Amino acid sequence: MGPAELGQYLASGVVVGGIYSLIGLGFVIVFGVTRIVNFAQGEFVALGALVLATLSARGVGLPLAFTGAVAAGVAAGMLLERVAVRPLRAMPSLAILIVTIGASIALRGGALLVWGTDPFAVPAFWAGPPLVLGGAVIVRQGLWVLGAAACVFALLWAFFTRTYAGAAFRACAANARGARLCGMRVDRMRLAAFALAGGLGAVAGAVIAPITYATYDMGLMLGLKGFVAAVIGGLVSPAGAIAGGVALGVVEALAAGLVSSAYKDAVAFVVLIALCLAQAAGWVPWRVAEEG
Amino acid sequence: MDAQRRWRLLGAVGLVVAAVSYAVPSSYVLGILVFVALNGLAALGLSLVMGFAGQVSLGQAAFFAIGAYASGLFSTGLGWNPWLGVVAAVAAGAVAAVAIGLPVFRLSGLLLAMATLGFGVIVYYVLNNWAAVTGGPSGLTGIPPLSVGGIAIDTDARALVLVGFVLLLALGLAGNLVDSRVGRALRAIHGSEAAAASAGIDVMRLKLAVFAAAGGLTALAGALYAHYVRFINPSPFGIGYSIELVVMVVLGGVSSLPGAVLGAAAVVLLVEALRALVPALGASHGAAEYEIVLFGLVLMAFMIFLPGGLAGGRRRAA
Amino acid sequence: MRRLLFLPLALLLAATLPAAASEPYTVGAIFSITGPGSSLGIPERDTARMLEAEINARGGVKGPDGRLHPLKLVIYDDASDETKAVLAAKKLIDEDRVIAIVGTTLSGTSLAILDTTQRAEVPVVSCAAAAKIVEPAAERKWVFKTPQSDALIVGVLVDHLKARGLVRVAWAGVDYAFGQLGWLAFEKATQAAGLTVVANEKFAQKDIDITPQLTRIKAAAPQAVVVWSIPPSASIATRNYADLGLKMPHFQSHGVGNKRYIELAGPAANGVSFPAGKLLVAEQLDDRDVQKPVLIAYARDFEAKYGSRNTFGGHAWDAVKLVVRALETAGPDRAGVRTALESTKGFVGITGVFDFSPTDHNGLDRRAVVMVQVVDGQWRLAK
Amino acid sequence: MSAALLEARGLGRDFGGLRAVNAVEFDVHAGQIKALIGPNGAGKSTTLGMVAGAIVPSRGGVRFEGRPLPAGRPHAVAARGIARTFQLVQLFGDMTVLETVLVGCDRAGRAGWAACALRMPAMRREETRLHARAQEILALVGLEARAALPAEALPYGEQRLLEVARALATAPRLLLLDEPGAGLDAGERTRLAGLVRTVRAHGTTVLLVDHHVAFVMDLADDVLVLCHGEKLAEGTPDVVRRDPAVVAAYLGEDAL
Repeated sequence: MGPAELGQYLASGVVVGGIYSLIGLGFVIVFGVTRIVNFAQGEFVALGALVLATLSARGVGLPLAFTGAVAAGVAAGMLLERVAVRPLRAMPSLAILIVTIGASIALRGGALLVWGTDPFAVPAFWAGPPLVLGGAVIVRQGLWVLGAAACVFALLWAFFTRTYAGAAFRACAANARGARLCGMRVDRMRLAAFALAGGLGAVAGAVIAPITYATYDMGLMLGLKGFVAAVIGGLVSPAGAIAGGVALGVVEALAAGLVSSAYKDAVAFVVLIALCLAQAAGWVPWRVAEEG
Repeated sequence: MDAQRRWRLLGAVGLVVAAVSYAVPSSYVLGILVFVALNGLAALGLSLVMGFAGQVSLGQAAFFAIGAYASGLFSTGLGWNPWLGVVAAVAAGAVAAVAIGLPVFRLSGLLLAMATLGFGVIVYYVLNNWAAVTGGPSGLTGIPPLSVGGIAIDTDARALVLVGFVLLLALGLAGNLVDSRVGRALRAIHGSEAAAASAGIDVMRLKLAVFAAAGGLTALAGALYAHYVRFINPSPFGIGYSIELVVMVVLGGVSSLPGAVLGAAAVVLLVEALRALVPALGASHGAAEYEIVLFGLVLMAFMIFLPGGLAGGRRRAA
Repeated sequence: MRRLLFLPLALLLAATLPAAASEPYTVGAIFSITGPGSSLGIPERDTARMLEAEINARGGVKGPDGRLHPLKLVIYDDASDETKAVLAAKKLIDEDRVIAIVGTTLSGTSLAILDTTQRAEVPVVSCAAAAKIVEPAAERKWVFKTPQSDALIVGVLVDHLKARGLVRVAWAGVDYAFGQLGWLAFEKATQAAGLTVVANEKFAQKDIDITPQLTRIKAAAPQAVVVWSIPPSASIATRNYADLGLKMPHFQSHGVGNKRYIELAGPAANGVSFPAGKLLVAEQLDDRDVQKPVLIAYARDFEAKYGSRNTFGGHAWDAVKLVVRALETAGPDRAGVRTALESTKGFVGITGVFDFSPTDHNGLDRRAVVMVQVVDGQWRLAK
Repeated sequence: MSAALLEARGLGRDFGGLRAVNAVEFDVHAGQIKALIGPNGAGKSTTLGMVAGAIVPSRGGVRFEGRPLPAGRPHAVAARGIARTFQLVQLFGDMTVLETVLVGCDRAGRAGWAACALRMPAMRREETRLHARAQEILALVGLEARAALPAEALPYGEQRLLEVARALATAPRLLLLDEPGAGLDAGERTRLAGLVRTVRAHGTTVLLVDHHVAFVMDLADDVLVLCHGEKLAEGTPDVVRRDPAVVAAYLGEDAL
């Protein structure tokens, strides 16, 4: 195997990893603030992609279609928090996990009724032949994915570390009861976290749609991969999710390229179980956050 | 309910099942009941995990698949007596459960749920890709039917009698267990692990044992499925089925053993009712589309409004 | 209101037709209208419904009693799920009392209902491809199928490769039954033809990037690449192929025989060739081809109602027509229909010309397959 | 004096950078009622947790009847004959009072999974025996009339007694009580003290943690005072009460 192939595996892995990172960030926001694993995160991704596909097929301009997709994601996130998560906030996190599983099935079914089973093509944001970087080919939309991941990360970082509201978010994550005692509106913050996660999922869906197409059932597998990315990064750290996503994408591409493509999709789950085991044995230098 | 009353009730249900299998000529109705019983058996296993070990397994379908493939492979590839295959299937399910449970039971509930989900996906990939052994995605044909005393269980009526008997026996034994010292210890763990441990109960070991029993039960259901349908392929045993099993258990009330069977019945009947109803309503969509939405909403609604499930238990999930 | 208007009209029609009062012939169908197989199942259902309406518009099926019987098609969705398919089959057999069953869509569901239908002795005409469904025919007495077997399709492809001197070939297949069975046939056919397979890669239907697999293939330096899948993964592979700048000839399977593939892959699809039934290029066929008028008529009717043609609908067309033909000779008798099906000779269908026999329940030969190339986003018959 | 029943040596536990307990050493002799006292955050409950096996010590260890106790394995500690109650009452969901005590009897049972599932005669005889035993223990703590009630329906004071009953059901040689008097009124506390003395009279040694100093001084034979995770003083209540360091630590607390 020559360096050209290795370069290509890395390039492909980084782009796919960028997709996982973006989705992983949504898990991190919700888990960070509420200690809930939101199984429906992947459905926000599908929603964003499908709304963008529909709007652009109707001739709506990209900026407006993108905004529409994100708005749909935000609305879905808020709806989920209001309808399903808030009534159960005093319940164990496993019960809420099951509710979000229910929500993900319902959302997927709703998307199926609206959009049907056919995949939709979405034109690339930036048309043209792929870029060649030291022998490795990167599609232009891949740069959008990476750019979106970087922007979202930068905005999150600025928000959490540079604003009062961000500090309040972090306080809420660390100790919801304490934050409430200090007069913070914890309920409102949980709602905001779900809204943010919904919007983030939709951003992810919108930027990846030209690469992956938009289908009603794209969310499940992408959501799981994004979750693994977030777990690799410790489940509460945006930077961790970014690194975790890229690492997962690269490992998958290398596994497919160097070992065998038959088990490529299993890699993420082997990594997930390995991480869980390593943590149980106390071998990991960083911890996956436990429920609060 | 005391043990005698329970067995009398199960016996009565058994007589009804036998009568139904004798009197009902429609293989469709009998087939539905067989699938209710098979799903009930699998859900019974999961309900032990959710209701008594206080954990959620999102990969329970993997044990169903392990049971189906173990029995299917032993009885076709190695030519074993199908019953030996069934025994091997139960053992394989239990061993797999211990193998995955031993390391992951030290995790918190959420990570454990996700780890079992990962396990389910991996088992699916192995069945799908290890074509030399499992037949790969196109599956395994020619699985022989079971036979009892020289009578092949190759009709729906006979299958119903056999699977119904196994299910009722499992319900009875599991009910006995829950009412005994072992069951008390399980309920204690569910209530407070720290207090249970302080009374000398080895929490980890007991949880593992429950997980193993659940794996064995679900694998048993898988093995019976394989000898009933006589063809297996990986596609029915994916994440979707794992989640369907969770739906059944939640519907029935997590800590209720008969509830798991009730939940299985509700899910199977709902699917069939939708199939009859949706075309009648003149909808252009397939029934399965409404079924998916309904499943999701029902799962949410039960968790939020009716955590005791159809059986109306007081305990809440997990 | 409308019903009131129709009633006298219908009565009038009934009086004029010779056999209006005769009992309907009930035929069942199981298609994957939802789930992973829905892109096949939906055109199958549409075609079956279209045929039902067409036949009944002519008064129905003319049975051996010389009377016209309305055709009643009971269609169930199996959601691409084996368990649901089994229950649907039982329901058709015991509740709806159908004379024969058309379907299922996928190989897995067809194999799953095998035990039920064989034991109930109900003739089945499957729309799924796997050869296992009908082989050995002596054991699979009651089952027939309309799609070409993989060996047939792959055989045409391999001959095409060999004729062009493309002897070093690479393979990438989707990781479910379609890809697996395709690979098994391809492995056998290439060995027989003396071609060398330099790479064998797998990918998942849900994969979002198949670049690593294609990079591996690129490194193996084949003279041609065969990708065996259906959209969307087939389209993603096609786009990745173009993006990587691979120049060797690119072949796909009959799984891309619908317009959606070209829509999704865009200009990257140009130049891709694949073996398929003749439907896609019906208009370009030689006028001497017996199938040509049948194909054009079906394509015209289907496209008028449901949009772009595809070979999957054709499988259902053949299956329903075959059953109807058998009903014409045997009437509402399951065993009779089976015998009639088995003795079908020279039936000109969409997929090919069918010649069933006690040892062959697929009944097609190589004439049923042509090589198609995508040129400027359109199908062209390859020479 | 004979060798101590329980010996804690060099016991320490850190939480992150915080030394919650450091170099604590003490003995508990058979037949004693020994108390651990100290202000909030002194490390009393952590120390008790380490003895009970619920908390793994960062340093040092505990020996019981001459052999080291397994660290971090509470059920194994229980199997050695050490039972405990909890600072915050820990009951089992929807169990009845009797069932709660029967859980304590678990170790006295021998029937395995198969015997239980099949309801073997030996298992049924054993159940009868365990029920009788649980009733006896309920009588000892004065809850026999409550046997059939859901445990969570009991008033708080009786829930504490029920925890003691569950612990006694394991037939311990050493009973650990974590803040047994917390949240009890004076009458209930007296009833509890009486129960502790009865338990001792039945031959069970008691190690208790409390911060209600008067209650402890009245009940205990021997007192260990912890402050900021370290041993401040140890001795009979009279000795401890006069210890200047203890007085200083408790400065402003009128109880002494």
